[in-house]
Amino acid sequence: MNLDPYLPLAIVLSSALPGVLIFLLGEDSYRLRTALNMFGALLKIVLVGWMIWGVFHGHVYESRLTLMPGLELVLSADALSVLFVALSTVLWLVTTIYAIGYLEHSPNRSRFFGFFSLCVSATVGIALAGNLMTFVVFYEILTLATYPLVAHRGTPDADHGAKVYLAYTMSGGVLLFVGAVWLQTLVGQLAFTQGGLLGAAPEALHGQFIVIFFLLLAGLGVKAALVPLHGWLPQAMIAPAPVSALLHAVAVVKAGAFGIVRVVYDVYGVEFAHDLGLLTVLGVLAATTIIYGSIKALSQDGLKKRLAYSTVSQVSYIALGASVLGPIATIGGLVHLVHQGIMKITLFFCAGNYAETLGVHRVSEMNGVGRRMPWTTLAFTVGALGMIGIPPVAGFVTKWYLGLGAASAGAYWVIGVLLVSSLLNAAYFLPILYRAWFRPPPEHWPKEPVLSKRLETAPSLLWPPVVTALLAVIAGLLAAAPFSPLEWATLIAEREYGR
Amino acid sequence: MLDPLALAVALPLLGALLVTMLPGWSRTLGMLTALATTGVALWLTVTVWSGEGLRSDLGGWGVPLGIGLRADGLAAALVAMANLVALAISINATGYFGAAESSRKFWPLWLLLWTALNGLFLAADLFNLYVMLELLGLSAAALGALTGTREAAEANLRYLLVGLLGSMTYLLGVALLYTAYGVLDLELVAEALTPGPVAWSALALMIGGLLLKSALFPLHFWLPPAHANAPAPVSAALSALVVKAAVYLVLRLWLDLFDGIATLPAAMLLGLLGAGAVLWGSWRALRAERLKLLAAYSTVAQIGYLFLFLPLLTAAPDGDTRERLLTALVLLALTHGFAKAGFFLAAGLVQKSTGHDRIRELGGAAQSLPAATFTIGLAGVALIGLPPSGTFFAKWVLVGQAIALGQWWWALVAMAGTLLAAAYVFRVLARAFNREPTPKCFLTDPRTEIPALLLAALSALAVGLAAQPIAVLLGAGV
Amino acid sequence: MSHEILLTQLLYGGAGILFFLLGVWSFISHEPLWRKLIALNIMGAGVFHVLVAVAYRGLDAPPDPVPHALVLTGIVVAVSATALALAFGRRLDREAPEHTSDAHGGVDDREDGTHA
Amino acid sequence: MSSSNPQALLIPLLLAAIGALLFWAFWSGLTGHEGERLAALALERVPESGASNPVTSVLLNFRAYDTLLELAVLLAALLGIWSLGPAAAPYQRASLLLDSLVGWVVPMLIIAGGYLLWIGGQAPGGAFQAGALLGAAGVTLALSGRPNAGLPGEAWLRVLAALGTLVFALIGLTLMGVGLGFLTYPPALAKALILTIETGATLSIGATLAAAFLGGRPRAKRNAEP
Repeated sequence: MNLDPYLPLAIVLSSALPGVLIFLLGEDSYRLRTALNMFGALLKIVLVGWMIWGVFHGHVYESRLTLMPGLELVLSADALSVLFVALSTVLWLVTTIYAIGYLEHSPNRSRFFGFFSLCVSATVGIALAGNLMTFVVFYEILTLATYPLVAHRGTPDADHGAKVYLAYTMSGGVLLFVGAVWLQTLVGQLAFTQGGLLGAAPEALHGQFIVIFFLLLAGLGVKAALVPLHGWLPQAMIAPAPVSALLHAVAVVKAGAFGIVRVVYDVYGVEFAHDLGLLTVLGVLAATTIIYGSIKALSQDGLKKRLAYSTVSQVSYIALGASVLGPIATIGGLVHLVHQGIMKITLFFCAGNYAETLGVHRVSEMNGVGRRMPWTTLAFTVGALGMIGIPPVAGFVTKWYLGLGAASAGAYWVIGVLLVSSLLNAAYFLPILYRAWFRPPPEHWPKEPVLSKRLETAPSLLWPPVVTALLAVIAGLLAAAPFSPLEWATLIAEREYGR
Repeated sequence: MLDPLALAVALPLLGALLVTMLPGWSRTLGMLTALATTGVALWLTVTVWSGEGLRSDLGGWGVPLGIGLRADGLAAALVAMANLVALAISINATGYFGAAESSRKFWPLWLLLWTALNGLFLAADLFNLYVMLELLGLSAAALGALTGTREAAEANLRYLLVGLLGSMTYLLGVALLYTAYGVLDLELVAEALTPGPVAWSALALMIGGLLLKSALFPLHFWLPPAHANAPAPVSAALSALVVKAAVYLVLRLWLDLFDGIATLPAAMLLGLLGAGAVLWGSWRALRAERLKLLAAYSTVAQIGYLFLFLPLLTAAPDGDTRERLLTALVLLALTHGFAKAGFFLAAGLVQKSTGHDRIRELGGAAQSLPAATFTIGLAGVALIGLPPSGTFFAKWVLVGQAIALGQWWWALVAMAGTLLAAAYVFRVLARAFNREPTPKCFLTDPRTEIPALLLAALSALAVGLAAQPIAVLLGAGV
Repeated sequence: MSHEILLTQLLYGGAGILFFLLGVWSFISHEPLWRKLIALNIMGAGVFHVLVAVAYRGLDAPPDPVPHALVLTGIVVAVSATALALAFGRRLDREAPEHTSDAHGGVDDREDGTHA
Repeated sequence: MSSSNPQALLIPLLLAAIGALLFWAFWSGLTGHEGERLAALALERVPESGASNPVTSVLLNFRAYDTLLELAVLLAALLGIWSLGPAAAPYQRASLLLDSLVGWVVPMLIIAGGYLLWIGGQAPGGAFQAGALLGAAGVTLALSGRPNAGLPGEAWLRVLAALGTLVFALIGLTLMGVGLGFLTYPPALAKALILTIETGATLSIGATLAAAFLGGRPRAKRNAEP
């Protein structure tokens, strides 16, 4: 029996079904819940590994459900989706381990882990969506699954943050919906196609295509936190650290950026989008966001808020890569999808560790944390240096390719943006590192529960950031190795440009 | 030779008579009847789905002398939904009313209401429809007043009177049609009907009367108090099924009887009222202070969506487009039926455990009843129109066809309604997140919670993905 | 069709339509329950008039039994509805409105349209 | 009703316009129709129906389904009335003179009802007219101060109220069970079946109307009446 048509579906369900079961568990079933979580995460890794192997060898995996003629839900695997799937699967495993430790004594864990699993299922669904409608379906499910995570703490702040989040994402969702439906009435079912599928449409439709692009961009830009649609992101910081990690590195923000990449490359086609003048708009928006986010980050004292604005800025590198015509910039943007994820999740894990272990929430409280928590701070340092773009951490590779791509496309202003943003990155990260390593620690930390006898903090909190920091270094050092993110992004770019 | 059409009406009637005579056995007999009737309804649906439209001539006289029953895809789809919902409501009611005195009052009236629903969906005779409408209206008003409060009595009296006004108006239309065409069978009248004063008057009278019963804005004023003050299982039936039955009849008459008589401007008018219902109903739901009142206004809005389809259906060319629109319309109606019933049953649980349903003071209740909160959440997904609920795909078709047919303004209405619905649903759900102690288990009272949860899960997860079988069902039949 | 028959039908049926409209007018312009109820019964009588008029086929031919049967059925249905409505009215008369307990439920409910 | 209100004028005007339209429709319906409507067909098949009165044929045979459900409507009304609260306080016991008159009238009404039931097969009459007379007998008893209007206690009253519909439905279902179809009477048995159904219906209608007149839940205790 050929199981290939069921593989994409199985990958989505491998986290969704455990999620549903977890909801039904009693609050005290700690072991069963952990077992379900780990089972789902590991099973997903195995399935994704199988899929990567298959896609590399040219297998076609496609699950399809027809609703009405011309209305189909399609999950399929191409090189781009595999990139995103692999990222979210690996980081989900790490985050789950982290979250189990982080939430050990907090209430409502069944609800939390249930939605956590649904959130990843939705992300994987977004990655595997084979047409625009399927993408919208999972994109909206993601909104739904993340709302309870943001509201999880139940404080007035959490309530407010969740409402803001919802207001932004629901409005964006409606715009995306209208754009997608409109496009479908013009050109029929929108299966994602390498090289795009609008280029062949009659010229009379071009005007509508431009309007639709803005509708889609508005819908996707909300989640991708493009300025001026980024307002929800700093508010959503109120969520528990694993959620922030997930929102910023894997799920929400990345889903928006991934959507922009899909629309530019596989719906419009990058060359057609360029011809319509849409890439310039996207590039300007992305550049503005990069600079704006970095400047805002400078003045934040709350560590997570500073990281949030850093996310606003960093995610737009992906959109920036998509807005420059030419394969090299494309590679830079795509690879940043992965690199930013690994690095940013490291930073959020570390921020969570400081908060849980020492009660440190602000940059101004971080004096000397490096001596108290050397491993965590080392991981944080790797993440921060990567964000600035210092070799050999992965962030350097991104900026190198983006700069090279811009130069070869003649878009020299992009290089300027990269330079300014790197300087700003340094300006808001280096002081933190300085404080952490070189300032003397205070006599008493704000709080100091004993989480571990031998280690600096609980093991399930310590290992995840160390592992992801290591991954960030490996992704940078071994960028040229087969199956590295860079190689995979190159494969995608080759297919997009039809070489 | 068993006839599923007649059985679907006769079984619940028989059950109603038995529980009237043996009130001490009402729960047992009632549940047996509910199971048997649902079984027959599903058998009927599967039969139609497998390609045979059903028709039977009661009394063996045949039309035009006798009365016929028939089931095409549209009828079968609604019968299946209505009976599944009714079964869930029945199970919930065994827990909700318990063995108390109110249980004895509930069961016979409830089974009569069920009789009327099935009879109405399957009727093929215009006068018989009038009798069914009255049976539905009377039993619904009596059930709605079972809470015994003054508000409930007042609201349901108004509901009864408005319903009577609607059915009298409908009946005058039938009388005119009989005057001109001398038959009462729906198909025979439809064959004979030609444009002219009789057809137009009958259209206005019959559709107008039914609009009153389907609570289309601005004729919705009676609905919110009646639905909000009834006992929860009854509210569920009223909102999910009874109003839906009237809308079904509007659709049936519009598409089958007055096809070719109903003009685009008339359809536009109904669409406009539907748009008003979507916006006004959602707005009032957003402002409602009580959970059940919120749900009732949400019904007003959801009914409005169904009427947005009429101008599109009327403007659409026959064939593919029309079939897709009809599928989407039915998808929306079914999803709303399941969702709203689940919502009301869950609201009933909340009300029972806290003694009130004021949204602002819900706080702890929402968190200590995870199953009820989940039900409201899942039903909310369907009411907003988030995927993978049927509403989402229905709106996809609605918006798409609105753009394709050049009536893009309906798309704006649908999207505004979506945002308003998100606002009123999450206004409730936000109450579920607070610092109250963690509930120990998911279920607290399985007999009342599981039916509600299953209904909501069906609406949010299953109906939308089953669009294709539903399309097959609609394409089948007479 | 003879003129005598048509004329009788028009007169009798026309009166039915008149009754019906009088009922509608009374229903929408009078608030008290019992007036609305009488209005509904007059509307019903009007519709039944129309049906009886249609059934008439002249003095020398038996009338059409079908509309007669419909009218009989209709009368029983109308009686049932009237009885239930009267019982509702009695239920409301039995206790004066409570202003105390659940105030805002009531206010909120009534806001759009007790006027009907 | 203030007449200064513009609405007060507008509504009658509007209704008059609607009336004109309806009258036009009615006129064109009457004149535009060539055939016999259902009259000829119905009259032609009366002999097969088991009743020689055409209206009874329609009510209990051709359109028996309508009648079955109409009985259900009546039952729904009664159940609704019961669910709304207890019966009203009984009337004052009648004076001797009135009481003896009632003792006369009630048996007369019952006999007349029986006659109407029987004659319904051939001439105007039938279950509804007969039931109405029985109901009137109950009303008379109630007005003369019998708190239960001559009806049995709740348990038996419930049986009595549902009986007619039950007999009707069971006959329909049995006929379906033996392969004839729901409510399809075999011609040979039609007359007997119709009479059975009408007898049950008469009792139920009479009991229901009288119980409805009492206006509320029946008393728990059995209160036998002469």
